[in-house]
Amino acid sequence: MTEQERKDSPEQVEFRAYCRNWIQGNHPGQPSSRLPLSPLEIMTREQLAYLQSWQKSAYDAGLVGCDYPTEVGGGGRTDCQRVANEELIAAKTPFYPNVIGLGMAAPTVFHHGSDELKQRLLPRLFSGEDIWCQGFSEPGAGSDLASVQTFAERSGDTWRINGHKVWTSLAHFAEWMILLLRTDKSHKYDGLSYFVVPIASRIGQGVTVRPLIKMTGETGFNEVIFEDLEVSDAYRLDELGKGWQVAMTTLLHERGAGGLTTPRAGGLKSDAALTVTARSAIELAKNTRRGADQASADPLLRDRLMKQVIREQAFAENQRRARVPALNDHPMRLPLQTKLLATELAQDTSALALDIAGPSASLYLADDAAPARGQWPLAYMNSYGMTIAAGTSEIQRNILGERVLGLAKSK
Amino acid sequence: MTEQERKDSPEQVEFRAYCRNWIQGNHPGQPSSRLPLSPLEIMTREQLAYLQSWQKSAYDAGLVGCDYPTEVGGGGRTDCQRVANEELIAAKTPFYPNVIGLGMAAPTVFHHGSDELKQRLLPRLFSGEDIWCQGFSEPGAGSDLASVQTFAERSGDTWRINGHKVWTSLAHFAEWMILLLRTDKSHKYDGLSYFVVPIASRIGQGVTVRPLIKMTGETGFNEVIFEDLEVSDAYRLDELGKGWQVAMTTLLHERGAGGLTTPRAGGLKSDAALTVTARSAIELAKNTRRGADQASADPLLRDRLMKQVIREQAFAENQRRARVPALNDHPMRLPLQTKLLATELAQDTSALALDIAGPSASLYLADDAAPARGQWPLAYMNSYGMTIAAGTSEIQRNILGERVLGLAKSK
Amino acid sequence: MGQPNNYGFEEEAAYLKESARRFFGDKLPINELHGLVAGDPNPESQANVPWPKELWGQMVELGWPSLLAPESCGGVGMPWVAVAALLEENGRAACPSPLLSSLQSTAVLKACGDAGNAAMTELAVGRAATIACLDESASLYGQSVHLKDGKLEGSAHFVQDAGKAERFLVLARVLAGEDDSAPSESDSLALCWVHADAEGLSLCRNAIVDLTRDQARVDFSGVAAQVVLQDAAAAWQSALPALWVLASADMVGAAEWQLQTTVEYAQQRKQFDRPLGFFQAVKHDLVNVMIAIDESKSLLYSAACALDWEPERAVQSAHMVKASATDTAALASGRSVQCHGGIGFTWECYLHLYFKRQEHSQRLWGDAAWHRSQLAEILI
Amino acid sequence: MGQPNNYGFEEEAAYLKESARRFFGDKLPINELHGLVAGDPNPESQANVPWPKELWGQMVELGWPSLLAPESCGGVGMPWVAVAALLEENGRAACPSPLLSSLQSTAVLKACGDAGNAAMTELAVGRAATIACLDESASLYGQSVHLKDGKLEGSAHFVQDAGKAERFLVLARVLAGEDDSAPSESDSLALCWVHADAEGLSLCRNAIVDLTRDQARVDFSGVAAQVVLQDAAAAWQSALPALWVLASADMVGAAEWQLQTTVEYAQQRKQFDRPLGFFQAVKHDLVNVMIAIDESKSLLYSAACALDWEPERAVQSAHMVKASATDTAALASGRSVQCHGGIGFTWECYLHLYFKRQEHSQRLWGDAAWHRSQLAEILI
Repeated sequence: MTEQERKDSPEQVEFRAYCRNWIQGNHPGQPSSRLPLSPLEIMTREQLAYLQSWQKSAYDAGLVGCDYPTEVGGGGRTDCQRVANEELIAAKTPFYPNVIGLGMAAPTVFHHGSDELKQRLLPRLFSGEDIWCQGFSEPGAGSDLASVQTFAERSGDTWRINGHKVWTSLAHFAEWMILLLRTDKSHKYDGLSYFVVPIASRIGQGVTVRPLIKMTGETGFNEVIFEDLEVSDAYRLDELGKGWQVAMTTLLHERGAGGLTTPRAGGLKSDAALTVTARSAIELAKNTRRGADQASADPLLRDRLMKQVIREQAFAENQRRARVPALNDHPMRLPLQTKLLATELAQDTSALALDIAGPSASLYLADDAAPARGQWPLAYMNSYGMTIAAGTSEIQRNILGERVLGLAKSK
Repeated sequence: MTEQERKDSPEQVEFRAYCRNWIQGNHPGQPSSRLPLSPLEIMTREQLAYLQSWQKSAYDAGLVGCDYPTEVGGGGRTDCQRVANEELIAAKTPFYPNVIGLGMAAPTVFHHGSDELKQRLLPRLFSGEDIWCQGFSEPGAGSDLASVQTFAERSGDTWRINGHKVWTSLAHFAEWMILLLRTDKSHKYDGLSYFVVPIASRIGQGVTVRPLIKMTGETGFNEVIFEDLEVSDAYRLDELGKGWQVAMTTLLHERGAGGLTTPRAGGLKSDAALTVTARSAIELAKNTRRGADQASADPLLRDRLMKQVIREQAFAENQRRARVPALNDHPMRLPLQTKLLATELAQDTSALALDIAGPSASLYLADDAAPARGQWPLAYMNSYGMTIAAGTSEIQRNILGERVLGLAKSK
Repeated sequence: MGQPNNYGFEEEAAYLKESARRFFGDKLPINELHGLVAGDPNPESQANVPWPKELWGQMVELGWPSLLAPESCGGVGMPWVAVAALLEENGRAACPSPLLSSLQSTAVLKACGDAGNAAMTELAVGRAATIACLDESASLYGQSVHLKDGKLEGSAHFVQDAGKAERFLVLARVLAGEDDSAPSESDSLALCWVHADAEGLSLCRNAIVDLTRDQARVDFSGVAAQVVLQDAAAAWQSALPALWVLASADMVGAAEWQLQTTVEYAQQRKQFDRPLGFFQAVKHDLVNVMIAIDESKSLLYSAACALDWEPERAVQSAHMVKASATDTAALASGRSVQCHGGIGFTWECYLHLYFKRQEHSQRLWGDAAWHRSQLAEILI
Repeated sequence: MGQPNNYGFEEEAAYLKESARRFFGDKLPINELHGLVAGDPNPESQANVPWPKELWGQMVELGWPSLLAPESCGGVGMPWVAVAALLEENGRAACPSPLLSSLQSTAVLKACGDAGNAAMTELAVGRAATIACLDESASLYGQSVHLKDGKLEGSAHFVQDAGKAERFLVLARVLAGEDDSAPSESDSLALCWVHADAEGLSLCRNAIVDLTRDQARVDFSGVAAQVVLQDAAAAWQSALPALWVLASADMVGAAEWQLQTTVEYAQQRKQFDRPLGFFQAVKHDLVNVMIAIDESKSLLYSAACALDWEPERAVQSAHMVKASATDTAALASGRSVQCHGGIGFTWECYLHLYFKRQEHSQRLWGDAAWHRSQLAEILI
């Protein structure tokens, strides 16, 4: 019995057995082409189709959205998503493609959307049929989210939207976007509102999606330009002028449990892709020759590897301790560290792997001789996407210093 | 011939030979008691008397103040102080005690004082008969120097001074202080003026010197409290309201060539004291047993030792390169790094030494079994005095970012 | 056997932690501690170690030294996580007492099976004890004290709380043959129990930096020893993880004090018309300290829980926490002084007590690099 | 022989540095470089390495590849500090050309005495050359190509600028006996000069991350070799410091570009109504990068000067600068991207060219830890 299992409720015990059994019979197997490192790096329709079909089958089996009410397409269970995810991880299934939908859009729509919106949008979100993206950052508003300029002008029950969003992962595949915009130019925070808006169905009708290319050469995130996009007021979440509060719900889910970085509603990695862990780096070290020895015999590399092992273990234990109130003086102290720690850990582990690989670290995806098929340099470069997106590491440290330690705001 | 010598001017060649010869016949030998690590840690009158007598004999021989004009008690030479210092370092003589006088007060008085003041004060400053201290920091003005509150009120030709200075090294031995104070409360920068004021001769008559104890347990720096101290307007340097500009002269000498950290007008270490260098740390590692081996055989310690060796060499090469205009894009880029680099280097080297010493690092000055007579933990703690005093490392980085890189002021 | 999600940290452990925090807050406020131990700043003065003896008496009355001992030995049989929590509070208070050493001694005795019971009973009634095991190079395997014909000869180095201990738990090399000079692989190790006032035992007190500990070389000259365990190598080896975990708990608690004290200062102290904490150089430094503490603290309860529930994972968990807590202590010490600026460098500021205690702890029971190298032997 | 205070960096060196900076600024502005090498972002595409060949022609006309060669071989005989300065500018421009490889080849040939003159003369007239010396584990001592009966067999790995080179300077193991399988300590090393179009020579191009270099495995199958030096171990050993110094110069220059570009961005870009550089997290990061660059740059000229004036110090100076420049490159790359935020992570931002070039350079010719370990052998 694993650690998790010992504390299972009767419902969880039963559900765990069900999941395990279902996964055994329905593991999708290896895809025909390389899978990306994470859902945010999906590049081709072929990759997407494989992953969407996997999410749909898992949803149909009841493994996605387990804890949401049945009225919105959920499973109506209590604290069972965790169980499903644990079983999926253990079975090394691929991840779900709709990671922004599951991690950020679903809780936001659920907490702030009308009943009609929830019932209409959430089932296809859970099933992965509708991919979601997030429209927060703008060219002039990266870290300073409250300065977004995308503007919606009202005329009756219709809003006309103009603006420019960047860093919108998955937008080129998305049916829907969660969108933070401005409805009042005279108030910085209270002038913000929050909408869900259609993307794919309005391309050319007010919406342009222009793929940006990452420093790795991969596509996967985009600019989205709105020119007189018209949407109904029914697509608004919560009240007018409450956009900032709604955005906080989104970010709390993003930062807290790390929609982008840790599996939340079942965002799991494929066996085919490299996992950026100390364990993988140790394997690399064992398989890398350094003069007459293995690189894993080098005392300096061993020391650095153990530092990463220890940080990883501490990260896992942080999540565990966060749920023991007697061992927490401030309820947000550990949750607000999650995104920062996970992303910097991945950055340092992949940098270490490059040092282990030595000159072979120069070899990239298309080189047959590349260690781990060139995915280490890819992972290292992508780690900067992680430490920059969704609030840079610097902003995360500000938030921790201000909200947890009570230090004066650095602005 | 050493590197320095090759470029000597004819005057320098002759002076070097003179210095070498004089030092050979006049090296003061070992003192009877332990000397402090630096002039700022002088604790006893006995230590002071030994060092003052040494400075006096060197001054009488023409090795101090060499480049100042003869009218103010100097040697009237050109770029010869450097030569004298090089020879003193090579001969491992003790340092001079009047380090603040030589490094900061002398150039400030020289550039901003009246002829009468210069002729009266500088000779006894060079000879070490008058020890000098510096009154800049206050309890409410550490990093933010321009916010000093010590106030001088004028009545005719007399100023009445009230205020509270801290971090005034050597004040308990000082005859004179260079003092930044406020003569106008309505302008932050233009309300500052700069004086030289008597200390020892006015104890109990408007001046109180209260020794502060350092975290090491050593004395050596002080609070100085002024209560209605009256001084003549003749003690003012430069014009009224120009205190900030005068202070910049002081700080430029402090930061640039590092009055506190590097020998300037002949501030040299005694052979009896530990030198905080990578070389000393290597010696410690060779003399420390780690299981069956020497600590110097440990690959991790070797790596850390070499990092310090490289930083030390780079520090020395920075000083050399600073004098080659073709290899400098910005004239202050290297000089403004000196204080920051020297102090953080010393901090990291002594921290490394403690790790090398292992549990023996717990042993302090009075323990016979302590490695290097307990001076490594002393040096490590004192290094924080260095990274804090005279503009913290954080302030140094601000200055570099703003003055050299042209980034916006962080205030 | 797996671990419970909550580390087995149940109500009684939470109560112990909370009441320990209150106890130290009431009985040993920092100004009183400073007054007691920092009276003589002169760094050249000889070792002289005042400590709050009455407080130790009260701790004994509260049953703290006997928390680990089984009920059969007069103890309480609390889980390791509870004891870790107590020592975290002990570190937060920088309390000078033989509590850590006594609990570490208990940990070793527990590993001796029934053979340790008699000594443990003495500990449970409040006899302060400490472990004497290190040679001059701080090797953990007792090279410098030997046992022959029931007598101890030689010196143990870096013995903690030696001036406070009433009993010494001595790790000694058992000499089989005539030759008593060179230690060899085949020597066995014994654990012995010695009274502090035994004939032939003398202390050579160290003059140490830390003002909240005492440390000595303990010299044995034909000291009659009560042998707890004749063939003790396995027991000693199995007790080591507990020693590391308990030592780490003290560092984690002390680091939290360093953080909170510096945070308060950064909230109040103004520079350039702004609170210090406004400046990212200070803010981010303090956040990095917080992150380091939390990593160590999470590893601490994980390792303590392993001692309780999953002993086969205890060694690697204990290596992790001692490596992590050591780095955390170094970071917290450095940043607390630097962020305070000038005042932080003075004797009158309380920070130096913690700075020195942490420096002391960092290099005891293996430094960070050593623990990582041992961990690598297991994991690579 | 001591070193001159100014590194022997005289007017002609300053003039060369200045004119190189102007040359690259005029002829290879960053947008043109990006347009040339970053046309195909697809990371799965095969190696295909566009480079500005005409520019190389102009560099040859300016005499840059022949700077190091003595006048007797058609060269200029400039000091090492001047060549270091030129390569610093080459790195600042991230220029894709065989300049570094050709100058490194010259460095090795110079160490061969008169035996290297013929090849050096070819280099001096502008033949691009590169060194083929590494085995699969990047060992510096030629384990994987061997010479027997005047023919080369085997493969050299990680050969830089292999696609641009017209000549290969091959370090080969000389097989004495019949057995050609296992290398042994007693094998001698030879340096051979091979035409790129020699029969039996083929390139297996690597698909590399860096867009401003090319790299290949070079396979030799019975290639007739012109032996430059039959017993070349000592010459090879003595040439290594120069190779490290020249490689470091490129990194120092590239890091300065990364710094200046990021500083400009931090001056212009606003967040929270303030320029980015207002925030200490950015400001102090950039200052740390500047400090690192300056340390490396000072060590660079010191080491180059040692090559000119004090060869007995060249080995340790060269270890220092390669270790330092490697760490500087890593820091400058990471911070330049992070401080740029989102835009820094895009392909359209020029930063990635330098990020990748630096990553490439860091692990060539020994990484930082290796150089420190070698330095420790000398100094401890």
